[in-house]
Amino acid sequence: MNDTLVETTYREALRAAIRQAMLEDERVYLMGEDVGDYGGCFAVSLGLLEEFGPERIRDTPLSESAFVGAGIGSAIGGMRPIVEIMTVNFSLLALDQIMNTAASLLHMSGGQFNVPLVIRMTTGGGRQLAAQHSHSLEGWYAHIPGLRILAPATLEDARGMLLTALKDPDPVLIFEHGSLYNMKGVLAADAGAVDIDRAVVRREGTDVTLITYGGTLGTTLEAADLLAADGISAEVIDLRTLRPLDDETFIGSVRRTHRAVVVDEGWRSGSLSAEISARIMEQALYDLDAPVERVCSAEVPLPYPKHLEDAALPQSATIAEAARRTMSPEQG
Amino acid sequence: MNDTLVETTYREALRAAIRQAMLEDERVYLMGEDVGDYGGCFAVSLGLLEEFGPERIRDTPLSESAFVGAGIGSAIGGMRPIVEIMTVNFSLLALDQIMNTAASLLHMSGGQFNVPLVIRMTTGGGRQLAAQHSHSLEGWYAHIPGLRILAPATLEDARGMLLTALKDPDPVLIFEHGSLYNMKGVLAADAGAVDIDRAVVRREGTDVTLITYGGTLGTTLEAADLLAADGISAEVIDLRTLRPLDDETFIGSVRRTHRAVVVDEGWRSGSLSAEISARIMEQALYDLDAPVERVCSAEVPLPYPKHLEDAALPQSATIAEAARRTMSPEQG
Amino acid sequence: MNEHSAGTSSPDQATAPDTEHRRELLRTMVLIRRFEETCAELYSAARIRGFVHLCVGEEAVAAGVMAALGPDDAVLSTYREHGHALARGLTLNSLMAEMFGKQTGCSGGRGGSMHLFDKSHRFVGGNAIVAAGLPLAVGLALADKLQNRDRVTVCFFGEGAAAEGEFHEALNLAALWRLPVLFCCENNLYAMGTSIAKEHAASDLALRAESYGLSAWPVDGMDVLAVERSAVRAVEAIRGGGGPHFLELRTFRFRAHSMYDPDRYREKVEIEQWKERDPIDALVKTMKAAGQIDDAGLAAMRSEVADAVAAAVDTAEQAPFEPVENLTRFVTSEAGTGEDRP
Amino acid sequence: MNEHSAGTSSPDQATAPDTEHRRELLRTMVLIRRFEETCAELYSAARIRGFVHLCVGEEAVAAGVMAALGPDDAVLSTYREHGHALARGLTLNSLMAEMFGKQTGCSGGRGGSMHLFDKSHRFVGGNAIVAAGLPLAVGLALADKLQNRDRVTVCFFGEGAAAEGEFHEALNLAALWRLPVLFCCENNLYAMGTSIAKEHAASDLALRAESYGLSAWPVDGMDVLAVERSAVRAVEAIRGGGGPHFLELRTFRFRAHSMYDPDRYREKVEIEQWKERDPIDALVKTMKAAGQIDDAGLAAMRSEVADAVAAAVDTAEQAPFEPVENLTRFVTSEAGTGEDRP
Ligand SMILES: Cc1ncc(C[n+]2csc(CCOP(=O)(O)OP(=O)(O)O)c2C)c(N)n1
Ligand SMILES: Cc1ncc(C[n+]2csc(CCOP(=O)(O)OP(=O)(O)O)c2C)c(N)n1
Ligand SMILES: [Mg+2]
Ligand SMILES: [Mg+2]
Repeated sequence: MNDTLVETTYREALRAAIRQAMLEDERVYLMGEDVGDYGGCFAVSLGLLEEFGPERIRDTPLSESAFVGAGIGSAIGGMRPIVEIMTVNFSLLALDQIMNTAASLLHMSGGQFNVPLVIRMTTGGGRQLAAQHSHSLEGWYAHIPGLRILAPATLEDARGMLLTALKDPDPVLIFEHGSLYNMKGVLAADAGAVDIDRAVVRREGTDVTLITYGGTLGTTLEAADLLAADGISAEVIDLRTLRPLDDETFIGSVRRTHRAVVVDEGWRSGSLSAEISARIMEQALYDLDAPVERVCSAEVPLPYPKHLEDAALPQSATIAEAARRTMSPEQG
Repeated sequence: MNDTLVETTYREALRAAIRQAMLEDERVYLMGEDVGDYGGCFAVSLGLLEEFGPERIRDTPLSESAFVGAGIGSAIGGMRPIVEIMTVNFSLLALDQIMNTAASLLHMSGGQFNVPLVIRMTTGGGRQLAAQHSHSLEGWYAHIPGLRILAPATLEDARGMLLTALKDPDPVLIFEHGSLYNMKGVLAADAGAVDIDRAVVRREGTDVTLITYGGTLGTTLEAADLLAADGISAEVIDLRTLRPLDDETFIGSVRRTHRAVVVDEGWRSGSLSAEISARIMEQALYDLDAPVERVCSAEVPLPYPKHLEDAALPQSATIAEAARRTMSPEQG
Repeated sequence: MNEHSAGTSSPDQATAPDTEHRRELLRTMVLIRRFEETCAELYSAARIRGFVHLCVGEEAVAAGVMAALGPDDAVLSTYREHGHALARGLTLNSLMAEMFGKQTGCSGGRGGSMHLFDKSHRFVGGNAIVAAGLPLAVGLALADKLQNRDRVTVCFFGEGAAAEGEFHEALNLAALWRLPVLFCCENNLYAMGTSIAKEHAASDLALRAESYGLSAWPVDGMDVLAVERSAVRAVEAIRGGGGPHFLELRTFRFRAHSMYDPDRYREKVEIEQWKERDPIDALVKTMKAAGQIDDAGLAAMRSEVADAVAAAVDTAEQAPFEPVENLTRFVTSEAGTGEDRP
Repeated sequence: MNEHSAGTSSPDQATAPDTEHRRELLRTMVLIRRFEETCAELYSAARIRGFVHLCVGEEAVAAGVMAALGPDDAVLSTYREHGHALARGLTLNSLMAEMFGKQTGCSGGRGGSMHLFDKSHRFVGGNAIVAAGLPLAVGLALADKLQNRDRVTVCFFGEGAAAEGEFHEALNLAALWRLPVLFCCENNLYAMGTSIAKEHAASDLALRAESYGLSAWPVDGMDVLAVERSAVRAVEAIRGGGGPHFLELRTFRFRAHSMYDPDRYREKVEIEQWKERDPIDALVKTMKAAGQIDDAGLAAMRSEVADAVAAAVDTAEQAPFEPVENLTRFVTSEAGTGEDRP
């Protein structure tokens, strides 16, 4: 493998992945609102229309349900669509097609019609976009059998997950956190497809396991630094794939550290963090030295002003606090 | 209070509640597909058109998103709509209006526009209706801030929850399990509004707490009988209100029994049962003598044949087994 | 729309009546009728379950449209799809077995009446979400266009479905992208208990479709020859690059919406009047007039079909169920199905 | 549609020009323009955040339609609603404070640019989900009908929104139930970067609306007097029991879709041509010709407005933020707000 590194951003890594996929496989095309003339609402597909033309970089009318359904149909018809939904909140308009068709068709048809569809969408808060553009529903989508849910949190994953997802015979939803698009960093010049089955340890530690994904990985790593300053060694796990969950990696870590904090930007009640906590309960209860803690978003439609939005979202200080609580639990 | 009892069914109890609400409050009206001429897809509103006329028993075209949105608008406009969605799977078509508008409007408007809307829908499996008519998404809906989620499991609650919900200033979703409509029983002649804040103990017990709601309450009570036969005393809790959850009742019970099984017809991963387990972890870990168990639906779009559907849904035998496991846990 | 009015013309204007072909159309309709009446009996006897929607009275639509298609074309249907499936050529045995939820069913038994699928016939299924098939049809047609395949995708739905937002979005996409889709709107005047007058402010559906820029016209859905003529014309136009077409097939269901439905919302007389236009009787009349069938021939056909359906019931009853251990199969693809990640 | 064509006629056909009234229309447009240009500056200076969508160039639509409404009528808008809010009479201070996310904002600061609300003006808000306001408008009008209130509900949305399923569903409901709704489609030819030709197979939106059975016609959205005349006629017809109406207001946004948008998809010349039809300049020209304003008067108006906006900025900056402890207020109603359970 070639180890020259290139400067890039999360946005550019996504674009490079789409471009590579389109060059490698004629069946791949990108479809969604403003992916073409506009260049993508977050400029991910900028320049691709010029390179691939309007048939493969396909602007759609405002019709989330129909163009997601059309993506499903074209996947059945032999194409490998990448459907872009601008923002997770708008995906609710296409949820019928996603759950009742994309996720169910293979089963309903007794294995005859698989749906090799990839849907990309922006998720998450932190940009003061208020109550209809800021939610984190990827953990909620992870409830649906038949879907694979991915949350790229790094440049490598932004570059590589899409390529692997396009090889998946079944529907894959990729959630791109809006606050990551401008994230800068270096990437191997020959970076490409990555595994989409396993969680990974982003930072090793021995005292407490911090489990997170997507937009809160950075915040959680900051929290680990804060904890290190207090002499607490935190292991940080990036789930990467929210469905199916890779229990082995996070359970294994908790067995070593005996403590866990789940960080999830979703609303607390019924968030993915609850599923993780329940699985630790089921698989590692006797290894725990303290109750599993959860740091999630406040249960409120996100407000516009920065001070309120910050208060609603997981922050490194609150994560560190939760971790400290696990170090000295008051026996209930 | 008058203690004469009347024979009735879950369906008739729902109808009586709608009728009473419409008689008591002119602002109340029922709107949905086939609530009028057809009499309701599950005959809940049968006869109400003749009594109240087409303005208040309002048949709608097939337009879930628009008539739910219209229900929201009319609630803001001073009405007290009861919107019926035939089946929970179809509600996905209206989820944008439910989450992005009904649940968010009060907050986005800084407290100016509350939405006194009640949405009723059928949920659940067990009738061989296959993958697009059988799911149990009420626990999934319970993730959404701004909504109150109700799951009437008894005749009293079928008769009473709607009346209280209609007095709520905010949106309330009522999930009626399809297998309950024909449930027969007796009800006080003057039965009426009931509390919609608290869970209740449906059967007292000392060894293990079985926590459930809606369509699986009956199955869970059967499981308690099976356990009693083995000399295991199971307490059965009916959550009734899935959002906001009444922690006090189920945590209190677990503190006494030291063991819990959560029974939830939703798909296991990310179901409400995970939230319950996580809350027990957080609030009662040191009271537990065994890991909290979950009995949920298999993670599969429900198949048509009875033997497969039965295998996919929680059954009394599997619930009893899970409870027995909590009595003799293999230390991890 | 006037040049299309032949679409509603009477059978005797049919060009070059072909006895064999008409006998096939007749047999298809007789088969659908018999299959569904058998399903009704089986349902009443609780031998099949779930929701079952019959198309009795609407057989001409299924038989006529399918006669215009080739093997590579795709078909999408609804929960009321027994007729479409049989007319498309799915085997009687695989369909009856599916009604029983058997492993030998066209969907391996997992679908039941509302979810009949058959990849080998490009029958992309029943669909129990009203209007959900329209966007799928747009996508299948888009795939054909992008792969330069000369195929047509046919999508059936009811007049009630035309009120759903997906109808609007899908027709716009199909017209905007000039995709090879034939939209077949089965206008049977009722959506469950809701009459078209309560469903649509503007109830001329062909006109509504035309307003999106599709070629659209109404067809007498009780006349299988008229249906076939219109379908052939539309499919030829689509193959010729004429873009999406829309047929409003005016028909009626003789039976209730589903086996659950007491049918309180329709006047008996309305049903009786439509029954006088029974599509099977109508074709028989035409064929008799043309000397293409006689009572004996008809009786023979009916008994042959009855035997075939009865045999399919026996075969289905003897067929095995999917083992319970296989419950979670087909939630995601297995090695071999679909395409796998390396 | 022809009897309506006066809707696009030239200003000089206007009946009884009223100087005071025209000065108000002009001031409203000047105020909107100044408010938004100030927002643009504040945004560039990072003093306000989030998504901000300006309606510069479209002021005549807001000013003209609102002039036709009474205080009991309801207004629903989009994320591009500064102009609608100002023209509806929401206070400059409450709007500017909302841009800053302050407690004194019209939505208590929680909404920001995309979520301006004011119950006292029956301004049911900005809405950041395209087309989501249409069903709400249908519901508000239904509430008025069921309570026999003589009110009209006006709903603004763009031509792009007309491609969404909710447009179809909502127009059908409004027409089917003959509800008092005025649909105001602001056709500015682009939906973000998507031109109307790529958005709609059939792009005559007034005609599309008419196909649902609504009265609909196009209006020159750059001519505030024409907009007002059409709005008045439509509102009168609705109050007279004429059922829902639809205006296609042909206009153009002079600036990018949002402060994020580099506006790559439009030719500069197209923008320049439309700027020659600036609705403010157009009204000034008409008023000058009629001797209703002169340069001095105009300058005075502009500086009075500029001072008012500048003052609103200062007031907003000094206003308090909602205390963080109140984060979860208004997720559900508190005693006092709305109606409470006993
Ligand atoms: C989205 C959705 N809403 C409601 C239903 C329940 N439902 C099933 S069929 C039907 C009527 C459909 O009428 P139409 O489209 O005219 O087709 P028909 O049944 O008359 O053939 C309804 C309301 C459904 N299956 N899906
Ligand atoms: C359901 C939904 N899809 C997409 C978006 C993103 N978006 C915001 S405005 C817009 C364009 C809308 O165009 P139009 O309706 O013509 O209104 P205009 O912005 O031109 O005033 C889009 C795509 C959204 N907010 N909601
Ligand atoms: Mg119908
Ligand atoms: Mg526009």
